[in-house]
Amino acid sequence: MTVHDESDKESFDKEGFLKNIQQWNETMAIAIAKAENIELYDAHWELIHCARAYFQQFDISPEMRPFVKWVGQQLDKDKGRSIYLLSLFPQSPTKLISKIAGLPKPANCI
Amino acid sequence: MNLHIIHKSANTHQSAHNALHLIHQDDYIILIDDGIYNAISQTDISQAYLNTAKRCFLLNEHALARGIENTDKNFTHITMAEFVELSLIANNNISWY
Amino acid sequence: MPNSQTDKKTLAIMVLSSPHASAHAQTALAYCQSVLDAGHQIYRIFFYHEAAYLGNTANCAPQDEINLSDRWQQLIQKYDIDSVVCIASGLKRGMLDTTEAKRYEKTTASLSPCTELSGLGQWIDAVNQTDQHIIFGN
Amino acid sequence: MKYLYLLRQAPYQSSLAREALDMVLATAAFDQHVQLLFINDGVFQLQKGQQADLLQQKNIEKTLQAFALYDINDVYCCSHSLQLRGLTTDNIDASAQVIDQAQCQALIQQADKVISL
Repeated sequence: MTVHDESDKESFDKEGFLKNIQQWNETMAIAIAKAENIELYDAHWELIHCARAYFQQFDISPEMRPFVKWVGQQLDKDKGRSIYLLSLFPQSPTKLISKIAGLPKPANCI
Repeated sequence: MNLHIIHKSANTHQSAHNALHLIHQDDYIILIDDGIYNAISQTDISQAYLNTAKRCFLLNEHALARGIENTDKNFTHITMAEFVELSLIANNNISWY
Repeated sequence: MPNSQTDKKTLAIMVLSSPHASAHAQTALAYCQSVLDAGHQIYRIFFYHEAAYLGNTANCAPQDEINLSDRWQQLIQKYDIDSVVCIASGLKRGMLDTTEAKRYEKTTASLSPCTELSGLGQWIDAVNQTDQHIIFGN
Repeated sequence: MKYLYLLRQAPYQSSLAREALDMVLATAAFDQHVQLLFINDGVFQLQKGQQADLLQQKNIEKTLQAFALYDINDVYCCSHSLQLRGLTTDNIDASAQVIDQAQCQALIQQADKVISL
């Protein structure tokens, strides 16, 4: 499931990425996460805001290793581990977090 | 030995001059594309290359294509096949474009 | 690693120039042909930045001018060379394969099937695996 | 493998400076040892106070701040290039170490792979 319903077609592309990332808000984040079968708790929100801050700060999308380090610095050393990110955002954490946090769609570059 | 590959004319591109700063006394240079114009004899840039690099080459077919014959005799004219071999014996190829 | 039995070497090649912006894409092509003629091996060609356009199948050259994209694609096919158009460079410039065309909801796949879209990791791998690398600029 | 990138492009004239940085970050992400030498107009990438949003572009200065997260710690800047462009160490990012011609050449000599962009 990617597109949420008919009315969302304008806002989201076929893969469920926000077309215009300026439009992002927390309600949208909840909807995107739901489409990915993730219910957002505080621990998720913390990482979502962390990813948005990363993007703001460096003008690049988060990649696994530097982002893990960043999370460790910004939140808590114990959270700066890839296993922790994987437990909350399975399979491909930075891609999923970027999607939910309204960051640019990765170009599959790495 | 590093091979500095100079692609642009010093008359229009600073990169042709910039290379000089990083050319080590053991390095070679080769002029290709519009870099060929930098080999014309009695120009400041041709002398600067000859004074800086251990050996200076130019790609013969690129000189012929441009009708350039008045190159400084201290530049060795080589073929594309020889350029390939030169680039393969270098520690690194450093391109200036 | 260098092959000590022969003096044949492996190369990673990066091209940055589009077919028309400078002569460098043509020089690079002649260089590659010469590498192969000498019996050396091209491990991978990585088209980055403006060179993404060299993967284009849609350009039409007048009959009395060389079609550089075609020439590159012919060389790649003839020698079965591994070649990659950087996916980020390619997407920005409209070089899409069928998967990406679908993904971005575009009607045309303009990229030649003889090359593939992939990431910079393919370039780093190529530089790591080969005896030598060379960049043809823009 | 020790990579040395020669970063020669001014930040906003073409997309090459940005794409060069993408390559740098990818190299580091693949666990290679990365060294950077900002030289020629590339030193303008280190200029403080960039407001690239005025050009609707991504800010190179901001991206340089991510180097530490990628374990890129060997960042050098050519003193000659600064001097020719009327810049001093006060104008540029503090993480860059300013080095002279002999040191620039030595960097090249000791690198396994030199990539000139």
